[in-house]
Amino acid sequence: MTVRIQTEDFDLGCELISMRLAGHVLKESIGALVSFVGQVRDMNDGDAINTLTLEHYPEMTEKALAAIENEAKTRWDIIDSLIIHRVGTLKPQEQIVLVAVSSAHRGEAFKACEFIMDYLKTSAPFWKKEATSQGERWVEAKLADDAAKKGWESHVGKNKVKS
Amino acid sequence: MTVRIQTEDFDLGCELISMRLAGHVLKESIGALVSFVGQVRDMNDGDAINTLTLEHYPEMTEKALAAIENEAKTRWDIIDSLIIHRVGTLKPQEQIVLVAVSSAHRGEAFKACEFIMDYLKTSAPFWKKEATSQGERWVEAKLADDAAKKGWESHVGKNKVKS
Amino acid sequence: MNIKILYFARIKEAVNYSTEELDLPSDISTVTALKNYLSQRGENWANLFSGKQVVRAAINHNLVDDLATIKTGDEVAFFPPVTGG
Amino acid sequence: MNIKILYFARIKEAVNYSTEELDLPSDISTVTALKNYLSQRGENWANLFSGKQVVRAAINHNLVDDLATIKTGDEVAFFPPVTGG
Repeated sequence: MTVRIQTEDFDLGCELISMRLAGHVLKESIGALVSFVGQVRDMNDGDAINTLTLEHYPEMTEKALAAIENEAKTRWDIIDSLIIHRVGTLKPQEQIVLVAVSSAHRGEAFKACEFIMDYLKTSAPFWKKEATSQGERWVEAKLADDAAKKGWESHVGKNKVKS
Repeated sequence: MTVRIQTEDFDLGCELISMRLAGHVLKESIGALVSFVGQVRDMNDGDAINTLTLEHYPEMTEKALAAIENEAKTRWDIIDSLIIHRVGTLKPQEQIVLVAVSSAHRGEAFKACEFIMDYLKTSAPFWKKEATSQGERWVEAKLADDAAKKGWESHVGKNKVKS
Repeated sequence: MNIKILYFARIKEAVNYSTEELDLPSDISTVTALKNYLSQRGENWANLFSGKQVVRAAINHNLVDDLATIKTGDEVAFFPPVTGG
Repeated sequence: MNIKILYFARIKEAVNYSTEELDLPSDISTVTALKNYLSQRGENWANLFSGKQVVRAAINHNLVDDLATIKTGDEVAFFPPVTGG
């Protein structure tokens, strides 16, 4: 259960090897690792993106992300989770966020990873500003993200997903 | 849409960088990459695992996996997918399988990646034999895997998942 | 009652403040009351809190709704809907 | 009618065959008929196809059910439920 907020890029391969090794050291029998990487798109709403700048609320961000990880751990039998979120100014194709989850069986890791992303999108204090060919603009929150989060409120977790 | 069957290990980090670069070259605006890695557990059904040997039906395997990828591409707006499955004799903590999916938005990639894994588990001609402290034994197919596959039969794909 | 207020993203730009320390009258004890109090500062403030746009609030790093109580020493933050990930 | 048969995993071990070329009587034209035909080879074959365990079949690399038709030149495969991933 780790959270990192950083300006630097991250290496997915290294992070997953660390997660696999940590599981081994702790004698956890990891069978499945699901990971999500979000990257800066080069187009949004029809305009070419030059840069994407991420602002956040430092004292609140780590607390909010740790709370999301804890909620995921309560809902599903996962072994470990990792959230890395970058802040600052990024270019198209750069990585923004990594969420990785390990578990004994795949169903738990898939559900927990998607859950963490859906809650991160709607509960963690990050804001994106795009610099496009049309000028700068704040990215608007999406109704689809609220809907995705709402979908989990009625979702039954432990013992109800495939193993 | 790539399928590889191999005895050698794979490097998740390199594979995802390749997928991101390929998307860029093809002018596809990748925003999300979801990946699954399965690894050999050190315990199964209460016994310590010494090795896991994967047998397959070579002429059928690639065809079956490509058909699963095509079905995923029909159901969801994904940009690319990759399946790497190892065969031969593996030890605990070794990687068995990688499924990676790229898309513009995360919902599609999550669904397609889990779909591919659920179908791979039930439709691709691989068989596992465990060498345990109690001797050798073939791994039994799980009812939970059939149930996971059945779950997709009534699942509505395109335009029905969050973007 | 002394509080600290932080502003983020679009809201920080609208009011041209990122953070301030404030000595509030003691009857300003909810988020709604604080919004009304700040709205008296001028048109940009009044517009911001008029309800035309969504302004989320946090107290001491926890998301709260407008009925939440503010106590002395609290850190209050105002920001638009989040867009990370 | 000439066909090729492949056996995999537990089934390969049970019959001690991995592959064979076979000249089938022309009335053996479905998977069920082939299973019954092979069952005459002895107890281990009869046991295998008795229905006590699930035996899946593929023709020319496509999963099929027991009613599927076999034609000359086909590659038929018998294997247990798959357990990859």
